[in-house]
Parts: sequence; C-alpha cells; structure tokens
Amino acid sequence: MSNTSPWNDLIGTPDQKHEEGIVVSDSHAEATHQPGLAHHFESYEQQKESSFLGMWLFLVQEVMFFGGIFCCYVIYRSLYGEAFAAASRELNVFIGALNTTVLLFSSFTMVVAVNAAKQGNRKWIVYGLLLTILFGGIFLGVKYFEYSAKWEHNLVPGPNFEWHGDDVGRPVEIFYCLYFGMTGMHALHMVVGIGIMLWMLRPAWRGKWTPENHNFVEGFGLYWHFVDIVWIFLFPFLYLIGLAT
Amino acid sequence: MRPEFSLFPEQASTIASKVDALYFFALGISAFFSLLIALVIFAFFIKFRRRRAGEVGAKTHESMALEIVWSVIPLIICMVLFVWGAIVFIDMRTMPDDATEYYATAKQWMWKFQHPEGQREINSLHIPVGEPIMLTMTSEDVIHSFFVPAFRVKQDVVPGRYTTVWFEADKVGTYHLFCTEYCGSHHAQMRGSVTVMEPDDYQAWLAGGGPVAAPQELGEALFTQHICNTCHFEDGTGRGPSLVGIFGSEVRGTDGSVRVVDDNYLRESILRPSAHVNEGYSQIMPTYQGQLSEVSLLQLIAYIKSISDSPSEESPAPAAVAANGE
Amino acid sequence: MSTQEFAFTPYPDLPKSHYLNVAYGLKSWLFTTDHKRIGILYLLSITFFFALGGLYATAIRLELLTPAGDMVQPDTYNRLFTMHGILMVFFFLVPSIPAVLGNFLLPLMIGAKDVAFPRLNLASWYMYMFGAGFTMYALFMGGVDTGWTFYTPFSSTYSNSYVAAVAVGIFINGFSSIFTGINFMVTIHRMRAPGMTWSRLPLFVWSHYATSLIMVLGTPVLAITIVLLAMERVFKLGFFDPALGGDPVLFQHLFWFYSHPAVYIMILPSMGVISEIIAAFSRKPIFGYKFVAFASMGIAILGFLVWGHHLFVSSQSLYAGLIFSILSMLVAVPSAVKVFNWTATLYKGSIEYSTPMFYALGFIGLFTIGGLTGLMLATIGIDVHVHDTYFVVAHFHYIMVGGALMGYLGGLHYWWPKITGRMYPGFWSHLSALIIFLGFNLTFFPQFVLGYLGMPRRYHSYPEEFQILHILSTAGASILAVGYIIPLVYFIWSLKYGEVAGDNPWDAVGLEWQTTSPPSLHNFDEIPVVDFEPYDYVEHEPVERPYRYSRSEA
Amino acid sequence: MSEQHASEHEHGLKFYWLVLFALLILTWVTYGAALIDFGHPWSDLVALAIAVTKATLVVSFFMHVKGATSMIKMSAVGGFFWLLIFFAFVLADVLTRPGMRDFF
Ligand code: HEA
Ligand code: HEA
Ligand code: HEC
Ligand code: CUA
Ligand SMILES: [Cu+2]
Repeated sequence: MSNTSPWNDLIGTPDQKHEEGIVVSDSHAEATHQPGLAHHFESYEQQKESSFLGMWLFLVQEVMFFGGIFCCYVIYRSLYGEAFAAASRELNVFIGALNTTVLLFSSFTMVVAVNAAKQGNRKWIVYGLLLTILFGGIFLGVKYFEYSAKWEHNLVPGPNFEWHGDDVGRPVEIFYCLYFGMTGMHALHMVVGIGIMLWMLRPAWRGKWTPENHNFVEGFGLYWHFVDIVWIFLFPFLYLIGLAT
Repeated sequence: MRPEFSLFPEQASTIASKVDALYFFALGISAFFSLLIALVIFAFFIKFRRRRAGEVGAKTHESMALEIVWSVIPLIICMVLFVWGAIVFIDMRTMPDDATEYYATAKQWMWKFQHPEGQREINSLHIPVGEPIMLTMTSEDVIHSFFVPAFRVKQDVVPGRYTTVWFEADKVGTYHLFCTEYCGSHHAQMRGSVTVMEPDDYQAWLAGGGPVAAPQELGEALFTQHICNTCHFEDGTGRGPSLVGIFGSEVRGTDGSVRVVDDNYLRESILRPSAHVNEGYSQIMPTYQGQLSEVSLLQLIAYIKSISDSPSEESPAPAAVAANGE
Repeated sequence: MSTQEFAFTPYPDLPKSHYLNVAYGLKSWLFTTDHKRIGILYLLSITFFFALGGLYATAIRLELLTPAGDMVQPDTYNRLFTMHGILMVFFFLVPSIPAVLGNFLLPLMIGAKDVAFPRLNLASWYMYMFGAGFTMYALFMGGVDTGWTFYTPFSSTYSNSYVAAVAVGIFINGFSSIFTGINFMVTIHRMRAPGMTWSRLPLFVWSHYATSLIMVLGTPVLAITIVLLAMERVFKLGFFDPALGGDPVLFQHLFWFYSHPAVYIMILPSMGVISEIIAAFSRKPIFGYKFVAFASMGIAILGFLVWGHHLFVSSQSLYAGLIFSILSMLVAVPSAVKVFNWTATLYKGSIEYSTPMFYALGFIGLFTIGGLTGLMLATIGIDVHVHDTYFVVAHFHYIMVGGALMGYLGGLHYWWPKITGRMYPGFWSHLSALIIFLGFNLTFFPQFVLGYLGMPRRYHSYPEEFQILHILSTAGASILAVGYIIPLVYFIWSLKYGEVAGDNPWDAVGLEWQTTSPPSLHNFDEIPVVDFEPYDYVEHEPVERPYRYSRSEA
Repeated sequence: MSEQHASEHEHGLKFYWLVLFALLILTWVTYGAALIDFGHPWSDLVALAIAVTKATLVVSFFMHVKGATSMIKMSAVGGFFWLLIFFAFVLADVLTRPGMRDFF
C-alpha cells in the first residue's frame, strides 16, 4: 500500500491503522483502473484480505456443518461402543488407509498449484490442478468400489440391511447410516471440488491468475485442504475403532 | 372437569402449590420490572420531550456504577429463580420410595393405562387420592407428552425408552389429561381424564371391573411363553444370569462398564441383549426386537421387577432415583 | 468535536441520480449487485411471506374461535400452524432486518461502497427465493404438518406431508442466511471507512456483527440436521430412529442448537435498530454505548449454550436440565443491560414524538414482558407446567411480534425516507403504531393466562372453558391485522405522493444521513472520513424541517 | 503489511514435501496404533490425538495459518472450539442420563 495515500495524514500512522483494523488505501479513482480489482475495493490488499476472511468464515460454517453429523457419531459411539467396533471391523482398513494416502497427496499437489499461482507459474498451476483432480478422482473411484461392495453385502441401511457379523444388535445399522452419511457428504464435497477445479483449468491456462491476484486459487486450496481434514478424522473414526478388540 | 371459566387452574396435587408459589414469585418479579420500565419510560417520555427544534440531549455517556448495579441485581434475581426452580424440579423428578407403579403406553392417538392390579383403561386413569403414583411410560410410535394441568406435571413419552413421572393427587375430582407433544392429525383429540377417588371408592372401582391379572402375572406367563425361563433360572445355574434381585442393582459388562439396572436397562437387555453383555456370560441371548409389543414388554419388566423385590412383605420399592425419568 | 454538517434545504428535490434511477427494467433489478437494490428485493419478498404467514395466522385464529374443530380438518389445521411458523421464522423474521435494513444500511453506516461480496449477496437472495420456491411447492402440493420444529420420529416416519420438499427449501434458505452472515462479517472487518474504529461503529452494526456470528456458527448445524432428517425420510437411513436404537431426542438437540441461537438472530438486529432510533430521537449518545455493544456479543455467545431449555421435559437428563436452566438465566443479564441502558438514554434527552420512536418504546415494553416470561420458562420448575402450552406461544409472540417485528417496523419507518427519499403521512403512521400496540396486547396477553390454565399448543379443538380467552385473542388479531395493513398502504402511497424528505429528515447523525436520499449508486461521492464519535449530537441552530411530518411543526 | 507477511512465511516445495511425509507417516502410525488395545478410552484418545496432529499440520502449513492474520487464526481455532462446546453440551445430557453410571 502506498504511503502517499491521502488518508494517512488524517488518521495517524499506518501501524495504528492496522491495529484498529482500518483499511487504508489508494483513492477510488486510481483503484478503478486496476485489472482484477473489484470496484468496491480500494486496493488489492483489501480485496485479498476480504476474500481470505470470507473463505475462512465459509470453512468455519463447514466445520459446523460436518459437526452436526459428527455429533451424532460421538453420541452413538459413546452409547454403542461395541456395536460400532464390530460394524467398523467390516470395513476394509487397507482401502481406507490407501485412500487417506491418496487424499494427502492431492492436498500436496494443491499446495503445488497454489504455490505456482503465487509465483505466476502458469504451467504448474495447471499441472498442480490436474494432479489434484487425478488424486481426487482415484479417491472417488476407490470409494465407488467400497460402496458397491457394501451394497453387495447388504450393508446399506434400509429394508435390505443384513448383518452377519457378531450379534451386537441393531445399532450396527446406525453405524452404517453414519458411515454412508459422513463419507457421502465428504464425497459430495470432493465432487464439487473436482468440478470447480475442472472449471479452473481454462482460466489457469490462460494466465488469469497472477502473483498479484490469485485469490481464487488460494481460496479454493483452503477448501480442498479442509475436505482433506474431514477425511483425516473420518478415517480413524470409521475404519480403525474396531481393530484391536 | 370444570367447564366453567376461570383464570387460574385448579390445584390437585401436592406439587401444584409449590409450582404456583414459584410462579407467583416469578410473576411478581416480572410484573415489577415490566411496570417499572414502562413507568420510567413514560415519565421520561413526558418530562424530556423536545421543547424546541435544534435542541439536543445532555451528554450523559456511561456510569460504571449503574452498569454494575443493573447487571448484578438481575443476576441475583435470576439465581434465586434458578435455585428455587431447581428445587421444585428435583422434587418433581425424585420418585418417592413408596410410589405405586402404573404403566402407560401412548400411541397415535390414545393413552393406554394399566394398573398394578391389572385393570386397563383407555384415555382415562383412575387413581386413589393421597397416594404417590408413579407412571412408567413409553410410546409405540411418535413422541407424545403426558400432561395433567391440575397436577402441574408433564413428561414426554418417547418411543424406544421409558420415561417416568410421579404425582400425588390431594383432591378428589376429574381433571384434564392432555397430550402436549405434537403427534400428528389427532393430537388435539389425544385427551383424556384423570379421576382422583377416595381410597374406598377406588377399591370399589377396581373391583367393579371383575377379576383381572396383574401385569407381573401376565409377565410371568410371557416369561415362559417366550422361553426366557429356559436360560434364566432362579438360582443362576442357567445359561443366562438369574434375574432374581437384579432390579436396582449394578451390573458390570464385559467391556468393564457398569450400569444400574432400571427399566430402560431391562428394556435394552431384552430388545438388544448384545448392547451390554454381562461379565461372565457370552452373547447368546436372542434379540426380542419386533417380537414383543410395548405392552407385553412392560409386563415382562413388571415381572422381573416383582421378583427383585425383597421377599419380606415390604411395599414394592422401585429404586427411586435410578428409575427417575430418563 | 464534530465536523458533521447540518444543512437543510426546505422542500428539497430528490437528487438527480440515485440508486433507484440509475437503471430501469426488470433486468437491472434481477442482476443487480448493488446492496441497496438487493435490500429492496428482500423487502418485497419478505413482505410477501409476512402477508402469507399472516393469512395463515388469521386462519388459525378463526379456527380457534370455537372449541370444536369445526372450521377446518385437523390435518389442515396442523398444516396451518406449521406453515405459519415456517414462513414467519425462516422466510420472514430471520431475513427481515438483516437482509433488508442490514443490507441497505451496513455499507452506508460504515462508509463503504458496497458489501464485501456483492455477487454473493445477490446469490443469497436467489438462494432465499429458491428455498422459498421449494417451500411454496410443498405448500401448493398440500403443505407440511410437522410443526416448525420437525420433531422425529413424526417428521421422519409418520407424517404424510411434504416434509422433504420443505426440508430442501429450508436447507437452501439456510445457506442464504449463512452467506449473508459471512458477507456482513467480512464487510464489517474489512470495509470500514478510514477512522471508523470499532468503538465508533453504530450499534446497529455491532448487533449485525453479533447476528452474523450466529448465522455462521449456527445455521450450518440446522442445514445438516435437516439433511439428516430428509435422508432418514427418503432413504430410510435411521439417524434418529428408535427402532434401530437411535435417539429421537438427539434430533431435538441438533435442531435447537441452531434454533435457540436463531431467536437471537431475530432479536439482535431489532435491538440494533432500537439503539439507533432511541439515540436519534433523544438527540444524545446511547447511554453505556460500550456495554450495549458488548451485550450484543454476550447474547450471541451465551445464546449458544442454552438450547436445552426447550428439552426440559423431553427426557433430557436432570443434570443437563439444570445446566441449561442456569445458563438461560445468564442470557437475561446482557438483555437486561440493554433495556436499562436504553431507558437511561431517555433521561435528559430531547425526545421527539415520532413514529419510529413509538415503535422503539413499544419494543422496549413488549420485549421486557416477553423476555421476563422467557425467564419464567427458563425457571425449570415452572416450565414443566407451561411447556408446550399457550404460555410459550404468548412468550415468543411477545418477543417476536412485539419485539422483533416492532423493531423492524420502527426501522422501516426510520429509514424509509433514506430508502425512498420520501416521507409517509405522520397521522396515519402514528395511528397504526397505536393500533398495532393495542391489537397486539389483546391478541397475546390472554394467551399467557390460557397457557397457565393448561391449554396445549397445536390444538385445533379444545375444552370449552378456554373459549372466552380464545375469543379475546382472535378479536385482538383482527385489530392487529388492520394495524399491519395501514402501513402497507401508506408506504406504497408515499412512493408517489409522499413529500420529499431531504437527505437528513430526522436531523440525525451517522454516515448514512450524510449522503443523499435516496443514496447514489456508490453511496458516497467520496469515501468519508470519520472523525466523530457515534451519536455525537451537537446543539445547533434550529433548522426548518424539510417536510411537514407532525402537527406541531405544520 | 501483508506483503511482508507473505514473504516471511513463503515455504519452498521442499518444505511441503516434508509436511506430506509427516502426514503419511502419521497415517500409518495411527493404523499401527489401532492394532494395539490401549484399553477403553485410551485407544480412542490416541487415534484422536494423531488425527488432531495431522489436522494441525494441514491447517498450519498447507493452509498457511501459521503466519496469517490473527483474525484468520481466530476463525480457524474458533470453528473447532465451537464444535467442542456443541459436543460437550450434548454429551452433558446423554452421559448423565440414569443408567450411564460408568462415565462417572
Ligand atoms: C426472538 C425470539 C426469542 C427471544 C429473544 C427469546 C428470548 C428468551 N427465551 Fe424464548 N422462545 C422463542 C423465541 C425467543 N425467545 C420461541 C420461538 C420459543 C418457542 C419455540 C417452540 O417451541 O416453537 C421460545 C421458547 C422458550 C423456552 C422454552 C419453552 C418451552 O417450550 O417449554 C424458554 C425456556 O427457557 C425460553 C426462554 C427464553 C429466555 C430466558 C430468553 C431471554 O433471552 C430473554 C432475556 C430478556 C429479558 C430477561 C428481558 C429484559 C430484562 C429486563 C427488563 C430486566 C429485568 C431482568 C431481570 C430481573 C432478570 N424461550
Ligand atoms: C415472526 C414470527 C411470527 C409472527 C410475526 C407471528 C404472528 C402471529 N401469530 Fe404466530 N407463530 C409463530 C411465529 C410468528 N407468529 C411460530 C414460530 C409459531 C409456532 C408454530 C408451531 O407450533 O410450529 C406460531 C404459532 C402461532 C399460534 C399457535 C398455534 C397453535 O399452537 O395451535 C397462534 C395462535 O394464535 C399464532 C397467532 C399469530 C397471530 C395472530 C399473529 C399476528 O401477529 C399476525 C398478524 C398479521 C396479519 C393478520 C397479516 C396482515 C396482513 C397483511 C400485512 C397483508 C394483507 C394480505 C394481503 C393483501 C394478501 N401463531
Ligand atoms: C438362549 C438363552 C436366553 C434366553 C432364551 C433369554 N435370555 Fe436373557 N440372557 C441370557 C444371557 C446369556 C444373558 C447374559 C448376557 C447378556 O447380558 O446378554 C442374558 C441377560 C438377560 C438380562 C440382563 C440381566 C443382567 O443382569 O444384565 C435380562 C433382563 C434378560 N436376559 C431377560 C430375558 C427375558 C425377559 C427373556 C425372554 C423374553 C430372556 N432373557 C431370554 C440368555 C437368554
Ligand atoms: Cu399425542 Cu400429541
Ligand atoms: Cu430458546
């Protein structure tokens, strides 16, 4: 931000301004001519901080959104520990771990894309996105096979639900409701993410995102990492609880 | 039932006057503050009205002392309300040791009651005056709520578990019974009455219906019918633990957790035996989910409770706090 | 020290160019990203849903005239109060002040050109309309009959109505609310004009900040809960199904985790409006500005910890009941602080008798009654008796209609000249405020008595001894309806015939009054610099009113 | 001001590889730990602790919260904190219902 801003004289030193949360900026007239800067922002700085704060608040709401279903999990888990452990044993831990690995790699490639965007490296934004899409796709593919295996074993809750493991009562069905609810919601987030990345490829290739303005890429990166974090919790919660007993 | 208009509900239980006292206290506080604020506003409104255009108000900014005063006073009042409310509430939730247990099953849209002596009623309940009554309730479908305004008691009736409510009527008469949890089309028709009778009248009423089997007797029959007795021997030598004396005791599960045996525990053990397997036993008891109606289940439990009562001729003592609602 | 200028031109003209006349045509409205126009879009849509919700209320009140359920079928009645509750809460009151007045005023008040994400703002309105569309679809297909609380297992298994469609509607609408909240929070954090420090924010902005916090932290939980409910209903996944060992009370926890804080989404913005009105018409700063501001935040945060007071008799544990009871008591304290500070603000004020002020004072009185009866409900020993009776109905109408709605109407009257540039007739606005106040009390006061007598809510027929009180209530509702129709008429009338109000008709301080009425497209010709404290009223030469508003000035 | 922020916390690719490596290791550690029975609450707590560590790594480094403005730090922590409050109060009901004595 420029120190020649007319506001500086009016409201003290830049440091104070920062503390008070005031956005000091170039005048309106200058601002309108900057590419990629929306008319209602005074500076790139203000625009960037706004979009990150907005994105983070969006993630906060995502935390609470997943929180509702996690809450159900926590409650039923504390009530029906053994049924949950038994039900969890039916899941394939290896596949779960594999998928975790795949997703972590996708998070990494997302960072690569964001990093490239910061440096204005057009090629690597695209590669990063492509790799992330690839890993995300693998994850969903594996998930598809997992789901169809459940379907074949009649582990999908509903009238066809059948349980052949240890007799631990109906709560196993609740486990599978939660399993499908949680992983389904997670997968839905990934599908949306992959869709957005596919859309991003074109502008990325055309060099829309520059070192000055790549908020979209960075913001999307946050979303993708968040989806990864959800899985980081889902993996032990769903796959690992019954292993030892 | 009093069809005539009144502004205040009848008091017909021992708890009613306690609730009303608390209510009047809270009402007094509310009236005081509402009037105070209304009056002060009105006075200021008149006194400080604008007298000429361009005038501004005095620059009174803030006063720490005032802020403290008007946060602390409400806080204290609130705490008094809370403590008093809590005392009344704990009273409502603590079953007296000598309460007689009645059973209620709610379904869309009726109330089914069963007396300890076995009489059954629909949408009406007859009880003796001056005797603490405890109702163990469950629902066959959706959530309902048992409400007798004259007794000032209310308790939701939840499918899949037992909830309890107790009251001691102290005035003879017939009172409204309402379902107060919205439960579908005829929620408003899910009404009934509670008739409080002199003990003698009550006995006469009981006798009037002819001989009936008590719930625990019906339960005993069910116990054989559903082959429970092939595993649960009285002396504990069967494949399952002896059920004699278990009600109110603490049991340890194979996972080390300890549960108190109450109505809900028994229910769980019968419907989902595997949810909590007893230490020293293996999981072989079949699930009875779907095979027992709510009413039979209540009778089975009544039976198990009856063999848990100490052999001495004491009155039935369902462990007070353990069965306390939910 | 204030550098604000009070310049009046008697009988002014509307400004040459303002946000309303920069472009014409439907497209210029449907694709607008201007926060002011979006505010107007919301204004139109929520008014529609209020009227519809009001029609449902009218039908409810008519049915309850007689003890027998003789006007409509029981199922119809159940749909009436459910749709009434859903429309009023989700499609009217939650978006009312934030989405209309908040949208219009937040950027103006903090000296910004727009909210932080104008396109998201428009998208929020579309989400709202889309959600409303689903709800209307359900309504035309036959409605829902679960009560606005959707308790399982009734809603998930037993109800034969369009639960899933309404669930989708509320889900989408929820995201409208969430995005509005995010937008406001970022706007308040990042878009303030130079010099607009936190301690200079108008209280309206503070209360919107608190509201937004609840929207962001609470609404997603409602969204997921409603998704779980829909999945349980449609795919037979048993999240709360007792037959599988599920816990129907868990649903209530999830529902109220949002829906209790949501009541503060409804009241906090109103409180912000009241603070503005009281300061403006007493011509002095709000007494204890800091405390009122922090009280908003306190209510928002504490408000999250009390939801269990709706579950006192639901078979929630005794201990949880006690915890939730005491925490509910604690929210009363910041509310009390607000009420007392408003009252103290009047002291030595220079009080002008104006319609917004009437609404504000009405608000304080009715909110106090509603709040104190809320306190009685939080007193766990009393709640057991009055839970799910008309006492509760009276409590929340006192707060939501007597409080929140009064605040909304007050705000609308206060900023109407800013929004439209025109003034409404003084006499009619005074009169309707009076009618609403009287009609309101006649409608809902008898319900307290009914409730303590034991009249359960959601009953379409009832024992005969309750009839007299129900008749009073219905009579009140008819008066109330008249009271609401009058403003509807004169607001519309004023658009064409109202006198031109001028930039600052109330002679009030605050950035929104420093721009033209109606404001220009970008709000301010130049981003203002704030070098005055909030509500900094200074004695100045009496100015002639730019319009004739009240008799004393005519 | 933020330009400085950004450059201070600019990480190279090598650093991100390291984070990824740590995350992968932790994934298999948690798998291994799940095979061992630590007893009733402990197994869960170990799994939870590892998951929280992993999440913290992602949040701090991949999502650049380390080095972000305090407002963003607050939102990141605040969201999870609020979730805990939510769980705590629901559990306060469920775990104190009669018959749940083993939790006390
Ligand atoms: C805008 C909406 C709104 C607001 C702000 C409130 C505010 C409060 N509400 Fe209300 N409430 C509802 C809307 C609202 N409520 C609705 C819709 C329902 C029913 C839902 C349904 O079941 O359909 C409901 C139900 C409801 C219940 C459940 C009743 C039941 O179903 O059994 C309870 C119980 O505690 C309660 C309590 C409170 C309390 C303590 C406050 C407090 O925040 C009030 C604080 C305010 C004051 C206390 C007044 C100001 C103070 C003074 C003037 C000073 C004097 C103060 C003291 C002496 C302490 N409310
Ligand atoms: C913001 C919230 C809000 C508002 C404003 C209102 C407003 C009113 N409400 Fe409502 N109410 C609720 C929220 C609200 N309500 C909720 C949440 C419930 C619980 C639902 C449930 O149990 O699930 C409820 C339940 C409820 C009941 C209980 C039903 C029952 O339990 O059986 C009753 C009964 O009297 C009632 C009455 C009224 C009345 C008379 C009004 C009046 O104030 C309305 C006055 C308005 C009008 C009369 C309309 C005026 C007309 C126009 C403005 C335009 C004219 C129209 C055209 C030209 C087309 N409401
Ligand atoms: C096949 C044998 C078998 C049958 C038949 C059987 N049970 Fe059981 N029951 C057991 C065993 C073994 C246990 C202990 C392990 C457990 O808790 O699951 C048990 C436990 C119980 C318990 C819990 C006791 C405690 O101390 O925790 C109750 C109550 C009970 N049974 C009731 C019944 C009833 C009522 C029936 C009939 C409707 C029945 N049982 C039928 C074998 C059986
Ligand atoms: Cu049963 Cu309402
Ligand atoms: Cu509440």
